[in-house]
Amino acid sequence: MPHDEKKPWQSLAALRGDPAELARAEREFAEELPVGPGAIASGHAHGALVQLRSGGDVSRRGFFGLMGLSAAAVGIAACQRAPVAKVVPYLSEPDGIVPGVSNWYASACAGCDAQCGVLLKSRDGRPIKVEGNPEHPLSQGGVCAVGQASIVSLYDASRARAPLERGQPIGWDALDAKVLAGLEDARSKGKAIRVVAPLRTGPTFESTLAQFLAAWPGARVARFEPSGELTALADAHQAAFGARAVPSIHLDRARTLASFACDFLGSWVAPVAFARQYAKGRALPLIEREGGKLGQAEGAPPDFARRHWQLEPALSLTGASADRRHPLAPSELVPALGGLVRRLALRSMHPDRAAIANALPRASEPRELAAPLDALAAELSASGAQALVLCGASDLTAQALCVAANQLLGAYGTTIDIASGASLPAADLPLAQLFTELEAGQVGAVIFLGTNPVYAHPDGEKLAELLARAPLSISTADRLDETARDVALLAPDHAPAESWGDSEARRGLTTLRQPALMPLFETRAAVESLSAWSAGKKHTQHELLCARAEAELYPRALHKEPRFDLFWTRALHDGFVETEETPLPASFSVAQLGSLFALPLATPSDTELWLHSSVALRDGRWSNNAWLQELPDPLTKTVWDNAACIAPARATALGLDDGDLITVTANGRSITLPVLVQPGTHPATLAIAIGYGRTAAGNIGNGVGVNAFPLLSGRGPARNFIEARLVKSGGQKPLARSQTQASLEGRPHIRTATLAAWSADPGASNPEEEKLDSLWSGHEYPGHRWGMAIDLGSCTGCSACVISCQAENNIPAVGRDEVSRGREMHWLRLDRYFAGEPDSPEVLHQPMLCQHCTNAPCETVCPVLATVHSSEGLNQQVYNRCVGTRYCANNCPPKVRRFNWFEYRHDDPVERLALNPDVVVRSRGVMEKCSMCVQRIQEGKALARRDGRPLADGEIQTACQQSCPSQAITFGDLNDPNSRVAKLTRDARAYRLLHELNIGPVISYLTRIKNTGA
Amino acid sequence: MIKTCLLALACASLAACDNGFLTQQGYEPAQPIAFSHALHAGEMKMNCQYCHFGAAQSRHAGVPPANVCMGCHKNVKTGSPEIIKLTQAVAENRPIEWTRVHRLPDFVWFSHQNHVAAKVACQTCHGPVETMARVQQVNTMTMGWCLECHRSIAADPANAGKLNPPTDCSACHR
Amino acid sequence: MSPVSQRRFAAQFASEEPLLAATREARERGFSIDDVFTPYAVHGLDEAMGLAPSRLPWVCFGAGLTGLVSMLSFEIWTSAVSWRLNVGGKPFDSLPAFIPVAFEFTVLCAGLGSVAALLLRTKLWPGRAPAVLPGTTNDKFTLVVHARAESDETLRALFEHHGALACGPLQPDAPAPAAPPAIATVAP
Amino acid sequence: MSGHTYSALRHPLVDPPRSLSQITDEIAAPMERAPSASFWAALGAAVALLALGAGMVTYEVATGIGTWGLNKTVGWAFDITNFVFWVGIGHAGTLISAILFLFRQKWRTSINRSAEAMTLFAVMCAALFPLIHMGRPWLAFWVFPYPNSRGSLWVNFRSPLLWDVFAISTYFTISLVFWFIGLIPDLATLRDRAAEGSLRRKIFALLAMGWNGSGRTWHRYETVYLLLAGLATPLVLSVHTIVSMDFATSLLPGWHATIFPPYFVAGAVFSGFAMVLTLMIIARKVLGLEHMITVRHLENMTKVIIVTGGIVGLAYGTEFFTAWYSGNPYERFTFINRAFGPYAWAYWTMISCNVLSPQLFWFRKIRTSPWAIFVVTIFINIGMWFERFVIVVTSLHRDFLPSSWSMYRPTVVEVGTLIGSFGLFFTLFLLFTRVLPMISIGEVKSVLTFARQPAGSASHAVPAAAAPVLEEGAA
Repeated sequence: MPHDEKKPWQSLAALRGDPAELARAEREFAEELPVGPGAIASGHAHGALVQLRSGGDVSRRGFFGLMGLSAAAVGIAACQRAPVAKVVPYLSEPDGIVPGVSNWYASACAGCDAQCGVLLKSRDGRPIKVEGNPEHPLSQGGVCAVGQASIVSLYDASRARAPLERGQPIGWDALDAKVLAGLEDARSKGKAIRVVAPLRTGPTFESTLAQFLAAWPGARVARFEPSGELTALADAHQAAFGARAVPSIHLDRARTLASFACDFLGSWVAPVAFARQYAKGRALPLIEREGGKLGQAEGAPPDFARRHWQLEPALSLTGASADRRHPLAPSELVPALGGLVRRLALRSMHPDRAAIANALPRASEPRELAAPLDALAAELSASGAQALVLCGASDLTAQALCVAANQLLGAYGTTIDIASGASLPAADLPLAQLFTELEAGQVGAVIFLGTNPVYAHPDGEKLAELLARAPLSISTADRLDETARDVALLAPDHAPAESWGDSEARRGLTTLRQPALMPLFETRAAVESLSAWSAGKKHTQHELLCARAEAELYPRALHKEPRFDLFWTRALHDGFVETEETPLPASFSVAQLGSLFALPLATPSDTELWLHSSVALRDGRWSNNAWLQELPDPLTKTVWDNAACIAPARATALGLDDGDLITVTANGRSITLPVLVQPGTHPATLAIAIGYGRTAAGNIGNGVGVNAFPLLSGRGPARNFIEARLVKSGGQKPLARSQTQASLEGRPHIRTATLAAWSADPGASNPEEEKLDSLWSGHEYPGHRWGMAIDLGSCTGCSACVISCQAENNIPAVGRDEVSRGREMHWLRLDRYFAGEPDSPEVLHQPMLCQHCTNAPCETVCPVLATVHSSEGLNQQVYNRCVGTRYCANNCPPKVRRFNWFEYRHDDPVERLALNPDVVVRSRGVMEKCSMCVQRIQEGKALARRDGRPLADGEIQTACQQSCPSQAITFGDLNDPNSRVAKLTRDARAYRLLHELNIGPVISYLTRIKNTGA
Repeated sequence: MIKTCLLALACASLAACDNGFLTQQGYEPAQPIAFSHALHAGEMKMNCQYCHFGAAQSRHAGVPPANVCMGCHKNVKTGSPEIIKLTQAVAENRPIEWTRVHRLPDFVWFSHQNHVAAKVACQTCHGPVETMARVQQVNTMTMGWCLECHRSIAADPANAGKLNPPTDCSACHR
Repeated sequence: MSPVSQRRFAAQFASEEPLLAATREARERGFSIDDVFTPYAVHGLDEAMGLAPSRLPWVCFGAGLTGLVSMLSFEIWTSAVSWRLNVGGKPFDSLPAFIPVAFEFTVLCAGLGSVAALLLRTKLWPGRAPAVLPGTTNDKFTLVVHARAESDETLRALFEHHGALACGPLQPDAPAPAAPPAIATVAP
Repeated sequence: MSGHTYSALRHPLVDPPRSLSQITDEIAAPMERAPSASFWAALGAAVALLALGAGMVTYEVATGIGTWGLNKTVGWAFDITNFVFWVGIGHAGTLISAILFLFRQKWRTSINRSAEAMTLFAVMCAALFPLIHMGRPWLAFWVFPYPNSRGSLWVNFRSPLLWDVFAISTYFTISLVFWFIGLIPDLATLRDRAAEGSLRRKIFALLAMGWNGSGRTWHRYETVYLLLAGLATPLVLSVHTIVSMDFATSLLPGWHATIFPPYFVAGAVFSGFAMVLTLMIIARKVLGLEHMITVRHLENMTKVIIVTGGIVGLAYGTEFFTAWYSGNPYERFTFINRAFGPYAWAYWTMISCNVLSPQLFWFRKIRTSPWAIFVVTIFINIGMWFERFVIVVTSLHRDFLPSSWSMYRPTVVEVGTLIGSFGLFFTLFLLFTRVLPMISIGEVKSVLTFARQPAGSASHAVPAAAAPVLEEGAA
């Protein structure tokens, strides 16, 4: 298998490891006495790692693993006394750390630019879990898959461990000396000093950058955003309002929502916050049903006018949730938007309606969209200010048209707001110009601040060559990535969880980042590097942050505190600060906006490339993350690869089938990748996810999929679509997919109804369960009876729960080959089905996990009692009793049991730090499955018992529930009739999977309600 | 055939372990520093949790950090050779590697906190530590041994409503 | 034993029919049959020898019953008394599910029990090596009766009438059943 | 009177007639003459296969079940298929030796010994698979209820897999005992043939346990033999019933069916007889026992095959009817998928081998030509393996939730293990033909006169008999 060397997750690789490694790999349990943290706390980062190896060979599984080799070995080995184990206590215990007790630190997620507020669960000094910060105004407790998985990126073995010069270790002082010398040299020679910074950073970062620029006159900053979506958005708003900012959006206020290829639930701007708003806006009242009688509605009645339209080239997570969805070609985006604006202008009373209408691009929308656009325009203008038009394309004209549409609707101020938007730094130097300067040899020094244009810029290859012409080139990447490989000096940045920082989520809301562990390696925060390279005294990141906070946040904070230190303590505890801010100065100017309409349009063609971010990998920043690579794409269910999605009709026309290799050519560049026949794709569209095909991401991400960025126009990623040519290049690359069957075969596992039908009968398409007879009387469950309810109406399929579960329960990633053999290990999976027309199908998502059946079929068949029921109604799986007959899995109707086919590796001393010490790491040959986070249940009960109080409803949250951005999952005690879960279970929408088998699941699903229909 | 015989041998010996013939009972390793519980906990009647303060708040009772010892031994018996080992370690900022006496298998989740909260005396499991110059594992610490206690306490009507130690698998195996 | 019973007279036959006839007649004439040695199970021989039906079936029944009862009670004890585990919502004492194992164990005990009884009762166990009459395990059928010296002639006449290959008295002290020298000497 | 019936309508079971001592000589001959080259060739081949299998098993145990083609949906495939297949093979042995004995079918005498041996070896092969299919086979002993330090944690007597453990081990023990009891008189015969003081004699003496052919011993011996036959008969039925319950008591469509017990038992007898025939036809040729394992024996067995084959065919039909009649969508889908889904090839292989090919036995010509029978039985063996494969895999790979549907493809390791099990089987069987009488000497003698005029007088009956007596007497 070619992947072995690259991916330790490749099952068989475990065997290839040398004996010592094997022995270590056998550790069943990552728990360490506080050696590591102790060492970390006393500043011996490496000491920690050395220590962590100890004990690897003392576990029982140490010999069980090797045992397979000879049965006799077992006999003898198993009866030895346990080898000597050491206990290494702290010398002096650091404040607030009690070995075995978790601490929680409020911080900011760095998964994407949304910068959600998170809580880092830190055990014995090492973060082991990312959870949402429920108090954070925007994310409100949700975290997406990327955020969850960032814990793996923190312990990524491929991170740079020290500053490097051309790959060779070099001390920080030496590095700083070289940098300063180089900068000085550049200044003296009058050569340019250039910085390539991310588009969206934080205030402190910006101010430090400003200091740097001040220190080096003539130095200029180029901003680089791989996907280009924020750039387009901000540019459009700058043109329209003169304010270069990301507007703050309130989906919950939008009654009519028109989204043009905008994947706001999946990857656009701030998916978690949007998902929360979206779910809030569409929440249905709870109506209990008992023996056909309906109870009182609990909660606000639904808004029947509320409808979400999605027009997009390829199926997106957002499109999957839409009430109405229409495929359109990428090149039709602008015409369609134009058509919409024209229609709105006719209906609008807006003073500038005429001006806008006249400025509109001439291209008229495709005929088949005329009718939908009429209807959409009607609904939008009916909703007026409570309507919202969004566009996800990083295309300036399209974004400008969106602004126009919202302006005509008067949406600004209600559903979308520029005044409270998060302002972005003014565009200083276009990246294109840096190229020319480099070519001309005018650049004396170029610094890449955590940007990786060599990979993510269409002309990255060219840049790689040009970099040689700069006397001084530096990168602050956290690893030797594509760009860092080609620069002279690597000044590795901390991982987010190791660093301080702040970010402006929206105007007046600052999210604070605080570290949860000492740096694992000899890295240094980028801001510290910047300040070190600026003139004057160098500051630590903490100093820089505090200084800014004291100067700017403290005076204007909403929560007044008598002293700054009190304020600061509170701020760090909360993880964010709200300040009184004057609204962004924003005045609408139609002229400026109109000028954008005039931009050249994409030429329609029969093959148009549509590049989009995938839910898991986004722009490829975290490609070296096995969890994200193995997270099945919510829509294609592929893992470890990106494919070219093509419409079924087109595929048959071209004689293409899943896995056939094609060569896509655009701008004279070609890539070869497998096709995937994906319903809901526009016939002219070829949809490819960006973020793949990294060459220097690390041992996991390298060579996974193909890099699509080079196909983009040379003008930089201002557009994410372009006409292309498609050639069947022959050959096959079978895709690894976690689910191959797309149709439900008419089975009632997922129930759906229209809002109209539901309002007529809350139990629509969900007949009440009839009582089934049983031979047995069953068992009593006094005390607690745990159960769960999953609202399919809220679930968007974003898969945050999958990764959350993986992080909480030490679930291994097994690699492409194993997944293609149908052996992925996820305890919680998201089933995805298509229904209806293949050109724009209805997409059904269903989180599938152990149903903890009351009459569990798996339990009856286990010969050794390795899976039995607990007194609280949980279906327990006892790994250390399991002999691995797999009978239970065969007899499990939803097939949610997972078998350890091999010894999966958990032996990397760094990667192992991510393991949760409260959950056993399973050995080869045993069955495992969802435990409903029993460790959390026990912990919650223990806490309540210690405080001598009854357990409160909602106090215990399962991992999946905690991170769910749309709060679709509810866990609790079914024995408590007033618990939320008990009520939901009695809801008229509630049904249980395969009830007719009389297995009695304790998990209820709630019918999915959509507002289709006229 | 031979494989089967070997397997039989293996099973036989494993079965033996199963039956608790071979446990760590009586394990009494030498420690880097000859610390005497008999002296501290016995003669001086120091509370167990004075040093093992983790027991009340964490799953681990924990071995006390060196600075806890130094709390007294900065001025008490500073001359004794054993104490000198300690002071040296602290001086060199070198953690002390104690040899672990009580060690449950990796797949067992045990919480000192829960047991302390339930007012289980340390001696119930660890034996009369206050009489031991060198700590020894006095109990088998097998699953059956744990269950015995859990069951008898649950069965005792005197504990009804106050204590109900779980006998669910997931109480210890998760 | 009385000296009478010790003196025995043997006759050897080449096939089962004459043997059966001779045995039957010998018994009718009031001779007591000591034993008959045959290469295979001759049907009707037991009746001819006047053997009572074996009591081994009772052993079989007893062993089986013990197996059944002990296994059933063991199953119920382990599942419903020793450690009550909720398995798949089934009652602790899921009697129907216990039947198969109980049945198998019944058969096992019954089978092993009766075989053990057989081996003990017939003194068959490794290491036993009683003298065997020549040809018995190949193609000879030998009848041995208790007889006084004076009845020798009667017997000889009787057996030769039935086509005995050879016959004659066995040595009183000969370890029964040992080859009578007579058989070797007498010509057919 | 002795229980023989003399009928002109009946065919002699031993043809042409033999004297008692000739029978002894002929049956003992293969053990006493040096093995032929063909024997060595056969044994070599068998051992080679066995070695292959051993290698595969070692690799699998050392590496993990992942070396097989199984996945999250298909948790069983070759492993349990082979298990059921071999258990089935085993059943014919018991059937022939026990049930035919109860029915006083005298023609069984010349085949029951090797049939029983086949049972033992087949059960050994079968038992191997539940063991190695475990993820942690080194903990297999956990399936036995023994007092332990876990307080005590017993076993789950509700699990059909545990029933299997007891069924298979009981079945093996009883078959072994039954077989050995049957051997004792023959062992005595061999003991007395062996040269005085030779090692051979010592060994047989030890095994024969002092058997001296006493009428009283025979009397009790027959009783116990009858008892064992009486016990083995329900046992063999229960064993395959329990094996079928592995599937029947689950709730998987395609497994959860009440007809499984009879269906499986019939299938077992069906496949077992096929295997007996396959072996017998080779053995009688190679060891020159045509006159004891006569064409008539073969013909009788083909008749059993027609009957059981018919039952199996009926069961296939019934399954489909039930699925349709129940109206259960999952059941219906499973069977449509079975016949027309991705594994249809396996299904139709099964049908053509198990339902169609036995119909050839309606023709006397085929019924009485050993080689034709041989070919058909080979097909039946294949078909019956596929029957189990179809039941196990096609039911699993597409069950309730379409999201978890998947395909199963066997790996080299699995195929190698299957081949290895045949290696084990044939190795043991070949060795058996060398060291023990593969036909029951005693029992064949007892049917020597079957369907023949009885000898007027002993001396005429066996003319050559007198001389050896003298020799023996002198000896």
